[in-house]
Amino acid sequence: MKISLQINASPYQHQAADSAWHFIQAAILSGHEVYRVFFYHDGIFNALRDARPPGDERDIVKRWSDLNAKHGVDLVVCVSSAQRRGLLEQTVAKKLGGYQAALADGFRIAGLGLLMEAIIEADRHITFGA
Amino acid sequence: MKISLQINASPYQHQAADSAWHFIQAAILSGHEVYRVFFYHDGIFNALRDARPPGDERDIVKRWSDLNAKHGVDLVVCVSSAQRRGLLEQTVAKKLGGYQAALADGFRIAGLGLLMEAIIEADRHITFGA
Amino acid sequence: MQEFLDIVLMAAAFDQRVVLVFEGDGIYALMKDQQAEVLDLKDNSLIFKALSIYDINDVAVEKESMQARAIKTDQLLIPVVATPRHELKQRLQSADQVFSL
Amino acid sequence: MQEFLDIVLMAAAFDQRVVLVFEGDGIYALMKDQQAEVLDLKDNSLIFKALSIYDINDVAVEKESMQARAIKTDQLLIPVVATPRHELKQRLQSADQVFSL
Amino acid sequence: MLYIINKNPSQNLALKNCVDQAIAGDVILLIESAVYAVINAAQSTLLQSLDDQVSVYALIPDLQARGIALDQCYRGVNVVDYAGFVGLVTEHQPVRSCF
Amino acid sequence: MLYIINKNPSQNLALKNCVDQAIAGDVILLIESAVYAVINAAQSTLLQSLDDQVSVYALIPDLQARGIALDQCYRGVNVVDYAGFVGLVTEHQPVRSCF
Repeated sequence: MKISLQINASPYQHQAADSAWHFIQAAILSGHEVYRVFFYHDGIFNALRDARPPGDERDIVKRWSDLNAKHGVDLVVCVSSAQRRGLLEQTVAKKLGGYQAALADGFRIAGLGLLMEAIIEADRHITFGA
Repeated sequence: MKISLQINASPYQHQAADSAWHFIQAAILSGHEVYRVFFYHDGIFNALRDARPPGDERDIVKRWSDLNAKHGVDLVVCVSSAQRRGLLEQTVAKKLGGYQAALADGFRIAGLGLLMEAIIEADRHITFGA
Repeated sequence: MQEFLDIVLMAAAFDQRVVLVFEGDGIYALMKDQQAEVLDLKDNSLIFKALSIYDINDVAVEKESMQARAIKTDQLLIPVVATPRHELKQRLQSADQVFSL
Repeated sequence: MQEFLDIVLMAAAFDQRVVLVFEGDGIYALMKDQQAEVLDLKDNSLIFKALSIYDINDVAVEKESMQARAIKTDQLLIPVVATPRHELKQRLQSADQVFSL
Repeated sequence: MLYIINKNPSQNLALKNCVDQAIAGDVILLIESAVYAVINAAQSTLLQSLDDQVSVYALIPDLQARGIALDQCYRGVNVVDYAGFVGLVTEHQPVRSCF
Repeated sequence: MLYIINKNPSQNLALKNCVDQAIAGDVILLIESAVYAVINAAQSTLLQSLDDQVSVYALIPDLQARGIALDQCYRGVNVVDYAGFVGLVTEHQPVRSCF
């Protein structure tokens, strides 16, 4: 089955990013396809390349990057949520070498259309939030 | 009276930053001193220099900057909350010209000690959260 | 709310059949005379009024929630159908996708 | 929780008199046998066990909340005093500063 | 003690927990979505159960932003603007934000 | 319909609202802090009021992380691990996250 997910909450302050990640691990193990993870609202803060949690804690951003590297899961950050919150104003992003330098490895930036596509294409769309 | 504030929630998704800002306006008008605003937890996302809300909406980050410019209110972003969430990893901050380039005008970065100082020095400490 | 409505409008733009259901205190989102400007907040009532432009005409409020709050449909921003809980439940049940706010 | 405890420890480091009060479901934070590692979450029980190192020895749980949940003090991570609601309320009332989580 | 509550009482129990605890002389200030508590038809039973010696305030701009007219408010509720909010904070100690 | 609830029922009414709505054939899955609902002494009255035809599941790792032993759970509750969570999602349509 094709499953897509939506993450609406920031990492660490809420368990949403953890729950979604564990869910995805189990879904992949069960042979399902994770079609896309769409980061919306404060969920976009899951994509900040420079997050540095204390050494004895899980690195949530890196988990997402690894998920893309190992399983090719499509990680999409909503551009309007991101601009509103200051994740990637173009002028600064350019200094850093474009959007991809503000986002951690494996994430890409796109509009709400990709959320709709995920909802329509996938058999299930599951939201994790605050 | 000396009043300090603490903001624990991200802007836009919660009303905390709005409520605190209106509270501060009234406090200053009533002749009180706003000793410090301490941004903690997801509250640190109030300080992102590059937030670009849609043109027909309030610019929450700019409001804070203006508050510092006009009234000298001390705006302190918690360094451990910020590092955990990816606001200012040093190597990237350096590329941009140090911490101050990641933070909007008027904000400074510091440790929890400044929260304690605010709590001890101020007559009242008011928390706004999610 | 603003970003939730963005999803609603986008779904309509993708020719999805959209049904908006207001239940519990969600009904308050439709109250007339919301003065968002006193707090300089975003005024969502304009979006609600524009829903029909986006071909979203199916807006339901839960009858029981209206009654519990003593709200009449003429106190709301837009024309809505007050629908009993069990009927709403059936409509939700038949949806492919349910988003909650 | 982690960042809330950081405030608690910092207050103690600033020689403030710290009283930790657990009421309602807050009591569950002190339950023994929390296996944070199954979800790879931060294990806060170590911090609770280390409170006395930071000279935080005043930890109270609300008696009524314990009774409502049928929890006994020996099911908790650390020694606590089960205190009736009205006494806790008096202690909070006399505090300079109250932080809630 | 001044309690500040910001969550809608039909979705969150912060107000209920606070009503259970409040004693004579305490003040409860409702802001943001908590102001829905004052609507007569809805949650007034919660506020009715309060001791007479506990006062309840609602923040006017939050009422206005939500389209709640003052004559829809439960009669036991006082209203304040932000200057009044500041006044309550300066008059009471300690202040507890139940967020 | 599969309802997914993640909030503690003593602080938030999401579970209560869902219990009020659920009909025969529906499934309620409790994750994160919502698993506190299964503790016998606490909120079992809420779950008791459910139709027999509505099943309730709690996520095992969330129980374990909170120190809730399986023998503390209300008897009407089933438990699943993340693989079971995925199973519930694939078996039901639509899925409603009540966050």
